[in-house]
Amino acid sequence: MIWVWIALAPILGGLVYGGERVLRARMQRRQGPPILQPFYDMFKLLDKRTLIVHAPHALLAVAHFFVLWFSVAAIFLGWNLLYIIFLHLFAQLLLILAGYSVRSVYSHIGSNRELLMVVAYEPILILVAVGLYLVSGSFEVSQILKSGGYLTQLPLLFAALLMIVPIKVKKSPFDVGEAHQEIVGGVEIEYSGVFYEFLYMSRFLEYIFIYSFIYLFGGESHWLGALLVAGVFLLVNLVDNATARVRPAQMVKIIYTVAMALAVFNLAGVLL
Amino acid sequence: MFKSMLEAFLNLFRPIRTLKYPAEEIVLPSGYRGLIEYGIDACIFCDKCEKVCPPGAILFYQNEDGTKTYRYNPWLCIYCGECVRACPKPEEALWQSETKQLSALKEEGANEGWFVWEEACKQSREAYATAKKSAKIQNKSEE
Amino acid sequence: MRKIETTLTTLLRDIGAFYEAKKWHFLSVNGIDLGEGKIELQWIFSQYGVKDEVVIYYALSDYETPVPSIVTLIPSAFMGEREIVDMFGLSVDGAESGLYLDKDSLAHPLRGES
Amino acid sequence: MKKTIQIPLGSQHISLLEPIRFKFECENEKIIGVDADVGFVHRGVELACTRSFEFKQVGYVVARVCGLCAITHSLSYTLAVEKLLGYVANDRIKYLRMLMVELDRIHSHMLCLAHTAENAGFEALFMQIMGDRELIMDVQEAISGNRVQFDYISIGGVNRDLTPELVAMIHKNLGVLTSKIDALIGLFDNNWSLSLKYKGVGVLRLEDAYTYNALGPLARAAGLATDVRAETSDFPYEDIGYKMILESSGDIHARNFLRLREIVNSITMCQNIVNNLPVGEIQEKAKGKPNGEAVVRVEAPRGELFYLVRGSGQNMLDRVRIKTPTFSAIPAMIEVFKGAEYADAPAILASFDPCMSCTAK
Repeated sequence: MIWVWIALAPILGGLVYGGERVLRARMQRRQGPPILQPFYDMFKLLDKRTLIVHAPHALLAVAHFFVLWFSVAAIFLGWNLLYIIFLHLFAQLLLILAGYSVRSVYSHIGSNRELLMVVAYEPILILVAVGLYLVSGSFEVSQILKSGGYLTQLPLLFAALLMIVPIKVKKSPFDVGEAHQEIVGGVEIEYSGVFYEFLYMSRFLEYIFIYSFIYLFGGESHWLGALLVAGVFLLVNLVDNATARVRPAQMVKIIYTVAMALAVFNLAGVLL
Repeated sequence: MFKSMLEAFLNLFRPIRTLKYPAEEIVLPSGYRGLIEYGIDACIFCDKCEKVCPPGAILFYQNEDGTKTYRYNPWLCIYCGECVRACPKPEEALWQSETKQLSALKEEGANEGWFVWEEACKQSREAYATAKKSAKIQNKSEE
Repeated sequence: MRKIETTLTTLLRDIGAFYEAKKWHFLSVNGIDLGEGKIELQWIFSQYGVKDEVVIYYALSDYETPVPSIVTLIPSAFMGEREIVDMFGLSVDGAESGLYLDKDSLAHPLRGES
Repeated sequence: MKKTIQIPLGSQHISLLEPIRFKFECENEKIIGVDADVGFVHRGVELACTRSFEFKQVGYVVARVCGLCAITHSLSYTLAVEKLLGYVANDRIKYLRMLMVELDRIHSHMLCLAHTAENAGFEALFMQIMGDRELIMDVQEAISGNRVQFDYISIGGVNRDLTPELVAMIHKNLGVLTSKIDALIGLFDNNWSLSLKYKGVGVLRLEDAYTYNALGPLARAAGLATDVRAETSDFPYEDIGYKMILESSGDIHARNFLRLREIVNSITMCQNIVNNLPVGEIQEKAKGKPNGEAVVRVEAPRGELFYLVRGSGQNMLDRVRIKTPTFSAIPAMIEVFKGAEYADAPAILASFDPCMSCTAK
């Protein structure tokens, strides 16, 4: 059964992404696309002629997708949270490498910014893992889901996690890595056709990845987890529709001063 | 920022503002500047509309017997209404309706067909002028 | 509108004596083809805060004579100068061609038909 | 190794509506040199005006220079020709022309605000302003019968008159818009992320504004008091409540704020025009052929629009010189970009409200 879920993970992510597009359109009082639009887009991308810059560049996108899928699978299988975070970091590095491997200026700037994003959110993710460990006594996802009470003991850490969700799902105010109006999608710019589709699907997986961290805070209660995910989903979209994009340097500054302080303060509270 | 967030949340329950244009027709406001329409019975063939038209969307074909045929290209027209204002008999010979012209199909030859027609009109005038001239000369020589 | 005649040789001196950045707004450089290879060049100014005060310095010239550049006096004049280089095929010191037309275009659209 | 990278912005770029190319010489993301290429959409309008069209038709040709400020183009040309014909329009015509120009200014400023918000990554605000802009577009469509190319002004008058229903509609829509603009003023002032993006970014200093001959909203946001509406006597702007609006800081925030306050001023002017409309004919005969030289300056939404028309008593004109606002603003633009972050470049660019189809004409 769990393998079916793992296999369906990109499709699930696609539905979340499609639903988000509808939600965002409604928040802007637009008609918006149908909920299945991401899949229509994928079929369209399949029809396109494949143009690649060079083979490693194209393969890195594929590798990025599969490593990301693997890390999402690891969450579903209930593995060690630290493994999952570092697997995800590895996937991210593959993408950054792909960005640097071509000569496009936009791609290079995109990679620079992806690196800054990794620098910004990765410590918080680790701290979240440490916080969950301190409360539940284990890094295993399956063990974490067996105990509860995270929200009451780690409220500030949860707030810190909330702050990095927009970075991961590329939403305002922290959508610097994509930044359409500035660098036209960043690392994505040199991809087309099938290989772009892998990047497109890895975006769906990012949704699953980051929202499953939110879900962990629900602990043993599935209802609480689902409620948290739904609430955060709505909140992230509301913030997206109420803010402009900040500069990359400002993003790192905000995360390091506010989110880091919240997380460390909370952990110190739990330890003492 | 929180105000905008509240606004975005409330927008979820408000009606959407975009139009489903190709699926549903747009309601044109009254007084829309639409197609130029022509009434052949009232026309006195003064050619004023042809002369003032900025893009040259009205042309008259000169028939050999001296009459003229009106022709109008709705895809070249800019709907400014200069021709109607220039017309000595507006509302009878030439008037602006409120109907909207649809896009041209390839078969309708909005460009190529019109170029051919322009050339034909020009030639018809030249032919008519030379015919008239030669007729005059003939008349004179007969006298 | 006031029109003041000048010549290409005295242009820099005249405009240098006339132009004050805080008083005059430089509008544009303009050329008007007069036919038979002649051209009238105009430098147009307006005054800040005064009604209907437009001053045009004009000089009569032909297409072969190089036109002095006033960029040293008015830095923003380079756009107008590049435009007349393109449209009339004049030569202005320091102004490149290729603003509207191709860099190596031989056409000078606003030059007379002669 | 080369220390700088060259980042192109355009000629096709998501943040630009129109083809213009900037080449930014950047150190990391900091811009140190700028090169602009504007001639992608050159259509030869100036030439067409003197070779292909008679002077009565040129008004409709120059309106096609630009979609947004079509009305100011045809107005400037018409004024110039009327000066050459020795014709002075009556008050009703003047008022109706002013009404259209001010409505045009409102919607153009709103487009610029929306575009600036979009380039700062604030999509929802873009949608909101564009949605509100429809109020003005509807009014203009109802007055002129067309949505974009109004073709409202012709030599000797205007083409349509106001009806009582239209007056009611203008009052209703302007009333709704006033409250929306008030909300926007609060939003632009208080939103945390917008102030990060706008305040102190893309500053044009007053000295630079003088040196590089900045004009229109760009100059007024830097504190340079220049407005063609106050510098010409073609229209009785003082009678309908015109105020010159100035800001001092010269950054993107000041430009946005200036535009918002100008919209408020324009709404008041439109209401005054509609309330105090003089009686008279809307079309009069202007006879003769243009002879001589006339210059006309009109304050377009983006700044000063300049027309020089020379005729020699024939149907064809000798010269129509069009100097568009963006064309003169480019030297100042280039100056502002130097020293800015590339991440801010799209927002700075949008805050100038550049109109490339005007510039290349």
